[in-house]
Amino acid sequence: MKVKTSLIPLLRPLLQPFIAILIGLITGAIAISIAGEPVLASYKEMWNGAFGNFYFLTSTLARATPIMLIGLGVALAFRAGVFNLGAEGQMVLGAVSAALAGVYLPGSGIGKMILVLLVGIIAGGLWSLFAGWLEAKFKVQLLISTLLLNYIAVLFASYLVSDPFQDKTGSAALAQTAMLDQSVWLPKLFQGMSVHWGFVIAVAAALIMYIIFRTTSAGYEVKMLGFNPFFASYGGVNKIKVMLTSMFISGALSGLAGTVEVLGTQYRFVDGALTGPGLAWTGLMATLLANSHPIGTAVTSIFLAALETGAMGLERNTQVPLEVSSIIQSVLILFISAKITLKWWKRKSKAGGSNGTI
Amino acid sequence: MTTRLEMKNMTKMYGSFIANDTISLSLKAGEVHAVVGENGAGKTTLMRMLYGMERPTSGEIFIDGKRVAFTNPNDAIKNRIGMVHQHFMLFPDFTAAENIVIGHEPKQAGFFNRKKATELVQELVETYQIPVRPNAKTANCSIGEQQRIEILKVLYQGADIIILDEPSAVLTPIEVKGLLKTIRQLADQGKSIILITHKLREVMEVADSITVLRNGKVTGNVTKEQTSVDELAKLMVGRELHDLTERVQMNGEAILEIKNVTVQEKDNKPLLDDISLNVNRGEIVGIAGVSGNGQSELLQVISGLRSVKKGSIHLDGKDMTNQSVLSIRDAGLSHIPEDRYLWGAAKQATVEETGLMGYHKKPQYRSYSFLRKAPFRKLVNSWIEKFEIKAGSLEEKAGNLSGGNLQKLIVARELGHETPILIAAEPTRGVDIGAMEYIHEALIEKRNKGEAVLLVSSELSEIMALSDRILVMYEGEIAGEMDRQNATEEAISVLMAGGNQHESKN
Amino acid sequence: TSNSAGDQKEEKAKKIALVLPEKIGVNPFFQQMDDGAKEAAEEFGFELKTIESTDHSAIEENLRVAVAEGYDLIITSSFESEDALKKVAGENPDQQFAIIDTTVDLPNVRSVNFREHEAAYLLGAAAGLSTKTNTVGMVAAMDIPLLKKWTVAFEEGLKATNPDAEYIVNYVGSFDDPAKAKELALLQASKGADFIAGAAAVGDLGVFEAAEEKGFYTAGQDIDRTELDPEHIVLSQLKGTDAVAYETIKAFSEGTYEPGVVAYGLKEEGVGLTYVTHESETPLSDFVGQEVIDQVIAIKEDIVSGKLEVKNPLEN
Amino acid sequence: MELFDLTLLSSTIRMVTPILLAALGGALCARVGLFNVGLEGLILIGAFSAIVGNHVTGSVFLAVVFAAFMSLLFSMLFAFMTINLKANDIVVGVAINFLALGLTTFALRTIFDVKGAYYDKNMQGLPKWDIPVIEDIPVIGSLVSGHSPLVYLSFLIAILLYIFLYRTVTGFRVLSVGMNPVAARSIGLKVGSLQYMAIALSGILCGLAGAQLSLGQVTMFTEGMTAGRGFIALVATMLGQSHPIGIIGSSLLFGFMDAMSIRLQGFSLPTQFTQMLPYAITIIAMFLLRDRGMGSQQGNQQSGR
Ligand SMILES: Nc1ncnc2c1ncn2[C@@H]1O[C@H](COP(=O)(O)OP(=O)(O)OP(=O)(O)O)[C@@H](O)[C@H]1O
Ligand SMILES: Nc1ncnc2c1ncn2[C@@H]1O[C@H](COP(=O)(O)OP(=O)(O)OP(=O)(O)O)[C@@H](O)[C@H]1O
Ligand SMILES: [Mg+2]
Ligand SMILES: [Mg+2]
Repeated sequence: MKVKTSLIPLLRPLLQPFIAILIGLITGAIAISIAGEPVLASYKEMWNGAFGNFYFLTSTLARATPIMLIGLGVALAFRAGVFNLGAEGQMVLGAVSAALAGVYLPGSGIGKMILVLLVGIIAGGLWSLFAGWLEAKFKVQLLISTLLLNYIAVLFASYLVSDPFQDKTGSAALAQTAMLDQSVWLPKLFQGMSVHWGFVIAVAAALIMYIIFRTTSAGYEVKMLGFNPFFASYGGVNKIKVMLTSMFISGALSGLAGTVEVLGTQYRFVDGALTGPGLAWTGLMATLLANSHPIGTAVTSIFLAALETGAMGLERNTQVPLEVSSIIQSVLILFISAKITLKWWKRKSKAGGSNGTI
Repeated sequence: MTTRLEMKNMTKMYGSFIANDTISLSLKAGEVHAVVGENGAGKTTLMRMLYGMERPTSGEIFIDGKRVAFTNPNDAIKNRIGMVHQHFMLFPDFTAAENIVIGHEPKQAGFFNRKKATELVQELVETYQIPVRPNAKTANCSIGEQQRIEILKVLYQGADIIILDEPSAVLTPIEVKGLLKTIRQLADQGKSIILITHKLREVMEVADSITVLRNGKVTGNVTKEQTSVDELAKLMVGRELHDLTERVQMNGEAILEIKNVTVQEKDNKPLLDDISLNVNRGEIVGIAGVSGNGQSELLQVISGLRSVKKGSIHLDGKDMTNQSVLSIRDAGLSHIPEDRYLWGAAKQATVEETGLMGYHKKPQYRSYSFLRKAPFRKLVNSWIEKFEIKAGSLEEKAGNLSGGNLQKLIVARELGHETPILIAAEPTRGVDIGAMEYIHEALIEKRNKGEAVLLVSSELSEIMALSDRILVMYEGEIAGEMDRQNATEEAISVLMAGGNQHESKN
Repeated sequence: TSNSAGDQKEEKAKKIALVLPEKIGVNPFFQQMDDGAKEAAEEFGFELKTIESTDHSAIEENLRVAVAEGYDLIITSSFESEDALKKVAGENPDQQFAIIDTTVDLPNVRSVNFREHEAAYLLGAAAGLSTKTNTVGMVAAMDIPLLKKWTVAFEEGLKATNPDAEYIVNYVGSFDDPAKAKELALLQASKGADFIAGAAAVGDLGVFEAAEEKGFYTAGQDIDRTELDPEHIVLSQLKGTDAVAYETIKAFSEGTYEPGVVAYGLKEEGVGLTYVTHESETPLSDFVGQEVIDQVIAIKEDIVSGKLEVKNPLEN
Repeated sequence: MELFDLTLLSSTIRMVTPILLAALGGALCARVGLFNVGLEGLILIGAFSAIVGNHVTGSVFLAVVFAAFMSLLFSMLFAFMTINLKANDIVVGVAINFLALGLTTFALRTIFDVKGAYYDKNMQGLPKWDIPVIEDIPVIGSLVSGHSPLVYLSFLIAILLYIFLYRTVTGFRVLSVGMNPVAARSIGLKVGSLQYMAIALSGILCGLAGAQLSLGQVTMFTEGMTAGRGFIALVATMLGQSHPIGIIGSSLLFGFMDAMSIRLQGFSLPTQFTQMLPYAITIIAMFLLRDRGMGSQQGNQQSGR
């Protein structure tokens, strides 16, 4: 009994998305049957594409890695009460800085790998900090400035790799940096599988964030600032400092997301490779679906990644056209975002409560 | 008089918590019916059900003998019920007239006839003798005027039953007088009024009948003639009230010294104009004044939330001018803020988190930046016990606490800092008399320990009861100062209204 | 290994996978490749599976899965797949791969390249000879290295035949924005350009529309677009991705398939220009005229014979 | 190349129309407290439906109506999810963007049997209106005259929207919902209905934006042809502080800077830098506007008790 009552509040943030997935799947099934395809078989292919065997599982996790890191970054900013829509720019700047550091800085091996990671983290963090500074110093609304700074960062990165730092070897057709030296690559977790150490970093980041918010005074300050900035400053929280720190770390996590993509998957910065898949928006969705809960964000990131790898599997192995799988994806997301289940949950528990006392 | 409203066996449950337990109440035309009770007794909850904002778990409502069921405020409004909420429901960027007519706007072919609205409001102002400037932007109106806007709004909507939830809590004494007059007038014109308040003197002045709630149950239903302030208090609190503790003579040195402080925004009129004052150890200094005369700014300046342009602030001999909130708190200041929802708490934070503010960096409750929850929980639980704070659990959201209970939590938190000086701004706003007694006791106790309190209150009786010395603020200046012995309500009122000290002495 | 697998599946149809780096979507380039591959598969009795990649990181994924599912030949395409193919082909030395439109130097990969710059040079030359206002424009998709094969080579051709011509180039900033491409074309027209070439992927449609509205002349890409609006679309730079896909599968079927680099330029008729290297259904516009075509044909002959070398702008 | 000329301005006006229309839609959503990042998808639906409508009915007018209707339908999905199912508005917006891209691509294939783009040379786009007298005025004529009806309509709508919000009763109520939804509910306003109405209008506006894109600026549909205009509209909404006249200003500023950046391509600056111009200028504009319209945060901390 005791255990149960203490588990429920802990599980509640996770429970809601799970029940909602069910409703999403039912809706997705309708979409598939409208497309004239067998529902069960299609879902089976989707499942296989995402988790079907160890290989697919690891590719799902590899895909979830940047989403998770971005999601955590966005979640942190949310917690501090600011809306950081700049994950894309922060990620791209982190990635391009890391790639350039990896190619042009001297040294090799694990020391350099850490250095490169730091460069990526700092670049992303500083870009985000810049938006925070504009807000703190000049009251330039963060919501808009971060959105705008994305374009600037992406264009700037594109300039860097299509002109001064372009890889001139090979076909030289692509705007990209040179390939990184193998010694700075993030090792794969399993031979021949796509998931790399970045995933471990991301999961660790989620756990650390969870612990920070639950148990530290810094986490407490961020949380209170997000809840009510007046209350926080009244209580002696340095509003500007906490906001700027949160923005820095938020951007740093996005920068890290870009960096692990470079170090763990692509081994170089390729113009457009990070923006194309819409990682930033997916990360944002992961956060929002999980209500900015760090562990929840980790879970929803994997889920959203699975939807994507699942859709690839669907595309590879069935006649369901690519577009339909993206329709199914969005329908699923749409329904999972709905709060229907939470309402039901509440009503149920209320009814249960009154029965108990009558 | 005919019975206009009947509520029968109203029950409201939040989860397994019973906020209202089979409450019945009836209201006649032209009657003022007071509902009193401790914080968290369920007064607001009862009214929210009557106004369609909450659905009763069980119970029945009859209007003019007809059974009704409300699903939203619109249903209540249609049945001629109006409510003035404890926290106003106004649109800050709209004018008074716009706020009053919204929902039933005068229109011409779909266009909003603002001129007509102004006229209608002006008419209302005259009919009911409730002064409001129709074209003033609401954000720029005083609290009193905002409340009058709220009252005019329900009158405009044609309400016959008007619910007022703690209407006097935020008003100045003069405004309260005006309000009570208005209430009486409205009743005489045939309106029925439900008045929720903690101020029993007001109840005795204006109410015809009274319902007393405790722990969600009715503990008394009396007419004014049958009862007295003391009896009501006993019904509410369930015990007798005591007199305040004796105050021991103290002659402490200055702990807070404010010299020539000026605050000015751009080229506007200064908000604080060359203010100097001292607070000594073992002393309660009361600041009286109509709200909006610089009290808020003064407190913000002292606590570090606002910077000064000129002048200095010394705390315990250290220069604290324009220092951060944190360093001022560390130097020995705690602060009960005037607006509990804006400054004092975060609605989404839990009770525990709300209590933790200011403690989260203290070594007793933190080791290596990790919070030590166990000792802190013990502390919060001791507050809850001492001040009888009604909270489901430490995990309850602060926003779900009743107004008074949240206030008690904040007071307990700030007293708990045990600093040499405490700023207490409206410390008992919205707090029931039992709790008010506790809080007053605690402040005196603090004084008697040789610590200092700077009390700001719009409640003259509170100032008079607690202060050793009384300052009156008017338009950003200190208009006068007097000792406990020679202070009279009349003298203070004159200063508050902008008269000078000589006039008041006469 | 693939050999033993091949032996066992003697009677079964061999399987070929075409892993595209993008959705077929807006790019006729991939559509053609798919068509060519389908035609060849049908003709030579292969089972063909086309896999479109949803985004950059899906490419590697799809290649790996194709390897795991035991296709006999895996064809992929374009620079976007370069890295992914290097990894996957390196790890699977027994699997046969082909990549179209870029080079991957591995023993089990056949690289099939185009020299688009040769065709762009011809188009530029034709524009230089045809223009009456001495102002020629090009609307390109993005300012990225790859497109220099079009923009730079075009300019060289233009200057070669008409040194005084003014050359305006504008970038849409995206591959899928015909509305902006049209605005850019209108702008160039207002600057006096009477010939504006489209190199903006699907944005070319916007350029064509502008041409129809303002009455200037234009050219399309990859396939013969002149049929769309013979009056204004007077030329088309051609790229035979279908033929190349077809040839690759044909070679695989006939056993002449071998790894290494194959490049298709004007000489191999992998790229070209309407009227110059390929016939067109539409009659030649007077704006260009047979005389110009004849001159351009001469230039083409020089390139084919090696007398004239068109530099690949991507190689410095 | 000259930096400044008339075609620049007239092209600005044309290019800005879809952004302006969508930004006005975004403002309506913002006014009822919803942040609609789904503008991009709604425009795309409009652009596609306009082409389908034209193809099926052969009437440009009906095509525009059909576009508005289809975007309206999808905006109702947004409304239903956010208002009735209390879903997060940003998630729903992003999902709608995905959905719109998938659906239009799929429908392009099923209806027209083409991939990538649908282009029919014989399809009639929106007419260009030459305004009689103005047309002959030297500078202004070429600027103001000769645009599609939707261009004129968009500016007219902005003004009508201004009148709606600040002069009519319903508009007044819409404003109140965004300012303080708790208070609006407490006086019995139908908050849900007002939100539905605002979102519906925003859907119609996005539909018109799409129609202007696919029938006004060009006459074709290509996959993802909105190319980020919805997001620019979002920025214009915020920069214009959700005020119709402000949005005219912010959209024009953005359009003008965009047109400028094209001119700058002729100079030796790398294209990436010229392309940054509109965004950088917008940030600077925000910096200059910073003290205005920052609604007080205090409202959020009000209690319902
Ligand atoms: N939404 C809610 N969820 C859970 N508990 C609630 C909720 N709203 C009110 N309560 C609880 O119901 C009880 C009654 O609250 P109510 O606001 O009616 O008190 P009140 O008599 O108005 O007190 P006060 O005088 O302090 O305003 C309180 O204990 C409060 O914590
Ligand atoms: N799926 C739908 N499609 C179109 N209109 C709808 C849909 N669902 C609800 N509406 C309309 O939206 C309005 C709002 O519905 P809802 O019940 O959420 O709010 P309400 O009760 O009218 O107002 P309040 O939110 O103030 O309680 C209703 O007037 C209804 O007509
Ligand atoms: Mg109350
Ligand atoms: Mg409702």
